Amino acid sequence: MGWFEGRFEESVITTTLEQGINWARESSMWPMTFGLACCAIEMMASGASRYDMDRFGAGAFRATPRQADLMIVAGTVNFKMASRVRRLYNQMPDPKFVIAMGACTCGGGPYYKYGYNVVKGVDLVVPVDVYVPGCPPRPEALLEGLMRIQDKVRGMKGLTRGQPIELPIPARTGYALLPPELNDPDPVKAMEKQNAFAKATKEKAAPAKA
Amino acid sequence: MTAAEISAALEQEFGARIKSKNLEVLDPFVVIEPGDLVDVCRFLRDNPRLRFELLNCISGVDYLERDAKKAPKAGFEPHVEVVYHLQSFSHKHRFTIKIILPRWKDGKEGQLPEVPSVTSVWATADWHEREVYDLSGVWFTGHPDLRRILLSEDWVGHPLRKDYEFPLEYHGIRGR
Amino acid sequence: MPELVFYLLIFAGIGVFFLFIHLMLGKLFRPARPEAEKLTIYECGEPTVGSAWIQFDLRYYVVALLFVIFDVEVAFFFPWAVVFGNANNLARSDLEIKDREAITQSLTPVSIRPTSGEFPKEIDASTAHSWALVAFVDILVFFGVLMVGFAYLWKRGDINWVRSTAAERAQELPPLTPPVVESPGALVGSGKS
Amino acid sequence: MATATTTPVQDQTIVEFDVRTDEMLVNMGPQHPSTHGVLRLVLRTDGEMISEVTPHLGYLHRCAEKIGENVTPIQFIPYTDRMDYLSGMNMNLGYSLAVEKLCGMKIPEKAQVIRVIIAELNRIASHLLGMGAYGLDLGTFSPFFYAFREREMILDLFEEVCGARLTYSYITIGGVHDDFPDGWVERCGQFVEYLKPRIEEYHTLLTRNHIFVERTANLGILPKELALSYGCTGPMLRGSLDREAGDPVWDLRKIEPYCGYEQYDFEAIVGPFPERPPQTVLGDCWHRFYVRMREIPESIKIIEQGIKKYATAQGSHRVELPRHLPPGEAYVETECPRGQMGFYVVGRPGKDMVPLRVRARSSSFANLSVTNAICRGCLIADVPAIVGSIDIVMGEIDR
Repeated sequence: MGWFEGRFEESVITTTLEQGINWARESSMWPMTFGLACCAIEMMASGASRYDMDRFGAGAFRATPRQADLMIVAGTVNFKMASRVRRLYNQMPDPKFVIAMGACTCGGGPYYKYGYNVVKGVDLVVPVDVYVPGCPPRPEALLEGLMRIQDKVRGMKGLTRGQPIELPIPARTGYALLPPELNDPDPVKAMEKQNAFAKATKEKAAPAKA
Repeated sequence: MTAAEISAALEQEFGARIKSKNLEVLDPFVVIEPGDLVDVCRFLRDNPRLRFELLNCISGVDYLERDAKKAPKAGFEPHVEVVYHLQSFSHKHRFTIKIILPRWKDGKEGQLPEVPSVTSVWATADWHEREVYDLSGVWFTGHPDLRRILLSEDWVGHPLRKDYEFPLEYHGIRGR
Repeated sequence: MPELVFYLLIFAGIGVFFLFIHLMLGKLFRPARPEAEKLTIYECGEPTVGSAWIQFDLRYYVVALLFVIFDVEVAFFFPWAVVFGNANNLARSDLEIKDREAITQSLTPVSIRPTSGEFPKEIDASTAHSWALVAFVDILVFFGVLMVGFAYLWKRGDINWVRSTAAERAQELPPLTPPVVESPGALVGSGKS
Repeated sequence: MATATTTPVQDQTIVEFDVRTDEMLVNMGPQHPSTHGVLRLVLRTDGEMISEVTPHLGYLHRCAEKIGENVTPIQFIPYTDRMDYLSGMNMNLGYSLAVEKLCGMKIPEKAQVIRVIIAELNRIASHLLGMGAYGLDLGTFSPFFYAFREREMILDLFEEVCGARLTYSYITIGGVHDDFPDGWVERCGQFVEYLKPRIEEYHTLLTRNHIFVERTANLGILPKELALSYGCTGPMLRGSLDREAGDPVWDLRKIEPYCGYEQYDFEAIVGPFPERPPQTVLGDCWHRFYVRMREIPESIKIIEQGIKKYATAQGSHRVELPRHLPPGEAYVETECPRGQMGFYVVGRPGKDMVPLRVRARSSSFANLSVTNAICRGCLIADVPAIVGSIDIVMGEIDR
């Protein structure tokens, strides 16, 4: 345990100090380059200029686990790779976090049924903090996962005795923004428009007779 | 050169050692004995009219119908085939060689059927044969370094065999 | 003399203090959980093959030596550059008298600094100009001598990696002689472990 | 123990001590910035010189061929995307052609034109990322951003066509999943116009950059016989061919045209290149990189002709699949950005839609097997340059 860790009671000084430390940790979350498969290309795309993870301070992809705080497991982990993933996780300094990026790492993904060699979810190997579903998840989804990690760091209590961390639950409206021609204030008419549109595209895509 | 000419050249060179040929199918092929695979391949590569310099792919195919009901009308009796797809760099024509093997060497479960290795003819056969050994379970005699290439060293069994059961766990990680 | 030593001590103390604070600050606040696996050697995720404590190649020492020589050479440039800069300032004719005196004061070493005023208080532009020229030629000679050494090394081939004639003779490596493998051992049924 | 032995030397002026030094095994292991995925290279090094490189594969083996034996061809299309995830469309195309050859299906002209346009766009995207990653291997960061700027535009075009950025499953058996949305063809034309002047930027950034040339010239030289013996294909082989020495122009789109490629006029890139820097040799890393960069303008030419042809193409974008897969087998190879990708599909004799065996011949698998032969004797820092020039994708190698 660190010298100051968990040694103080909750007080004005410790909370402000913790906020300062958490802010510093959260905005310099260095990921470890650990691209395994297709999700690695989406991770590179989110690191490149258009989606730019560097806005969150997470752009410095460190090659060694020694200098990394965040391990983004991007791609399918198979049995041969599992021991290496575990060893790399162990070699990362604390406090460390793991993002399971992609359906394969969250739960085996498309290789669940017939993948004799695939680990069905990387949480069998390393403790995972945030799961980012998708095959591959869009860069925006990975950035959303990064923000959830930052929420987790913001809630950490480093100095005072370990109170439970209340994680802010992101409010999801669940509404998709439809283009105006499909949208309609009256829900019934909107539903008809959308069904008509769906039927039209289905017929257009239908294959011709052989 | 068309497939008919190629198989004619082969028969003219090897005569009865060419077991059978099938030219009507999409990819005409010739079936030969495992014993004289290396001479046929060397002939195919070095003969000036054939010049098959490129060995594209070696595939191990396990013909087995698993559930007993369909087995009688499966249309083939259980065997393993090793298929060599060749292509000529100078004459731009293709050809296929097949080897029919019993599923297990002289019937004993676990004894892999054996095929002589063609690494002496094409260097690409080194990795392809290691993969066929690793996944389909065919032993290549004379191969310089026959180890598993895709699966881990301590893996048991050959997954592309039709009667392969998926492992329940591996080094403590839940398999199924 | 002790006054200078005193200044030196303060300067070093502040330097170490600032460095020490930043390094130790982290140690106080960050969680420290030294586990056994964490301290294993990192080699791209693999357990290390063989040990690193082996008889290293001599060429590493040769390259290190060359670096040290030319690093020290550059170290000699720094004090010369300070003096050369001041000399160039003095060589400018439009310099005010007050600045000229200050630069002359800083340039003349303490031991021969005149207690009374009879030594010329400031150096005029022309002597400073000729003086800067001399200093420049002087450093060129110093640099030239070392460049001759460097050229010799380069020609002799110590810079590029393979120098020892034995290694050059053994350029073509023996081809891989593959061991022939006999038939396999019995296998425990396919897949049924 | 180090024993000093004085060896007799011809000219007595130099006394040479040959201290016996040990060889060190260095792991360029699964987690390494410049192995383009999870490839592990064990380097046996004598000081800085490499005496042997043993690649270890299988860290991304995802049992694609076992899945191929249990799912119908339409269901297997998404798995072909995940083999070479940098050019998913070309993989779909390869597998679809194999199944169509087995079933004997005739594909309407419009579907063929759409397939050619999309496959060439994907080839450009794949080469761009190959160039960016190769710049990263050699230490320059800016080509990576230049490459991703254009690649994002291509991904936008693909997103309009099939909704996905990386794993499309757009080219299915019988044609393509859906026709182009209206206005897509104009946007594609505008993108191609925008891309043409950009290629000159890449050449100034990397191809004629002195440091890049110093790092890649005369390195990892692959003679033609060695390439053929190791089964290398694609830009890897074309980098070592010499048109003047009578080598055929080895590009499957030219030699065994599929999908209507014979109607497009483009040029397969084979050495020697008069504009090459003096210190480069035929078959070295620079030539492999340069072949890929020269293929981008050729793909642009094909896309432009494809756009013109699309306007007049008749037929639907997709034909129906037959009831079940006929018995028999088919082996089809297509020219993917990394080389010849072959699919060998064996149908079941009974009335069954699920194939008996699907075998994917990966081009990078053969290309990578030559690393040991060409990496021997180079320095440690040159290994990323050589592996980068082979441009491997681990999903395709481990399947």
